[in-house]
Amino acid sequence: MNNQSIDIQIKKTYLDSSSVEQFITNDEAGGIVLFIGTVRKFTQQKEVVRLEFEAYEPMAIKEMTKIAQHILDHFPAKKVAIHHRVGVLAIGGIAVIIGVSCPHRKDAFDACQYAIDTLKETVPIWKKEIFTDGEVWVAAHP
Amino acid sequence: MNNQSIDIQIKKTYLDSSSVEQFITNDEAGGIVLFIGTVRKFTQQKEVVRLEFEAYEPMAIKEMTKIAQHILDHFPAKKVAIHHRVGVLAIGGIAVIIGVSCPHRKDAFDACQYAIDTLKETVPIWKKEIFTDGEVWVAAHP
Amino acid sequence: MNIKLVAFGIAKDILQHRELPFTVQSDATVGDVKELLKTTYPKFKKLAKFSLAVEESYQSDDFVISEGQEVVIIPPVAGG
Amino acid sequence: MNIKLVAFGIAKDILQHRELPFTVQSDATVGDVKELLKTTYPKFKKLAKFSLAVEESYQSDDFVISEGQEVVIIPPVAGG
Repeated sequence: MNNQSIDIQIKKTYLDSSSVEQFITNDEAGGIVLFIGTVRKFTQQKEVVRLEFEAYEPMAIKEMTKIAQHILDHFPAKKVAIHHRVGVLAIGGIAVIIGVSCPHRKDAFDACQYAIDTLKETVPIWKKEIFTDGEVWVAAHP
Repeated sequence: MNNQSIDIQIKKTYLDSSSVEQFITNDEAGGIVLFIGTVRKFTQQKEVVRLEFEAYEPMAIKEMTKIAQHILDHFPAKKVAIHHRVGVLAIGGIAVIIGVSCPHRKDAFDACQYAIDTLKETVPIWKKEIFTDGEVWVAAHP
Repeated sequence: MNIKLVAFGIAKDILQHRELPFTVQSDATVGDVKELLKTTYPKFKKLAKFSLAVEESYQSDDFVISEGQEVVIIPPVAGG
Repeated sequence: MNIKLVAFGIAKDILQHRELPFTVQSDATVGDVKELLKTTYPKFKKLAKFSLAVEESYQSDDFVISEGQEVVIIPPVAGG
């Protein structure tokens, strides 16, 4: 989904923070905050070999667009970009990039944190962690 | 100043967020937060033509290093980079890039915000705003 | 009536299919289908939670499903 | 004794020099120099605040300055 102020993407290939930065840069925004979520080597002491992300794409795009629209409506934000990766990721791979530009920095921090917190609650994307000795769908069980 | 975990730079040429991102990316860090401060077109309704940044460089490097070291000591951070531009900047130009990587995202947001808030209070760098009808050293007067 | 289940993440592992025809009572609600899923596939009871989506939106338990509709099972999400 | 003032930002505009020799009493403290600067250049009184740095660090008002030392005037900073 794309309009002048929102850039939402689900990609099967590498995410690129410079394209996010380029989209959200704006003459009226002095503060840009980017969140980049990467695959960590360890989860609760267990060594991760790789991750697999699966998305219910049309609904994920819709929910990510809702988050971006909420930010434009409730924060003094100029532009919002949310890019999410799907498929197999190795350690260090980028799973998500969120960028928000605002006239002032505090708003950009708050809005970007709102976006990633909400994404993790509402966007239909699932993550399977593959360890050396098994695999698990993250957060599936209490 | 450079060690394995801290990258501090004052540059007379363009700042580049990809070099910051590359430095702070780390297998043990799942959350990276970048703050990018750019030159806004308007300050309090007045149109900015350009900015000039001046630094007392050796002390600025020292104070930025203190900020980075404080983050490594007080947050569960893996790496910190702070790059600051000096010289003449046009609208949209990047004045500062701060990047922090942490195992978890909340810490990365908090540490990055601490860094930019503290930089604006302690680091001996000065900013002159040049308007169409005059110029002013930012924050000099009450 | 028949509906079409679509399953992602661990729900796909439980159903062992991405898509599956499923028979429910006429005028079944989202709540009814969730109960029937738990009875038919007890592993759904062990999830932290799960939701159903119709027409690409989360639907509450009282949403009435139509004949032939696509009902997507959304186990706990974990993006980012 | 003589010290060397170094001035940045608006302090350089006030002194009209980046560096300037300055005569102060022996054993002058940072506090003494700040007062003398305000007397000699009244524009310093109008600043939101200003600090002095010696050896690349902020120094408090009771810091004693040595003959020939470089004293850097730090008007309100505005990086970022």
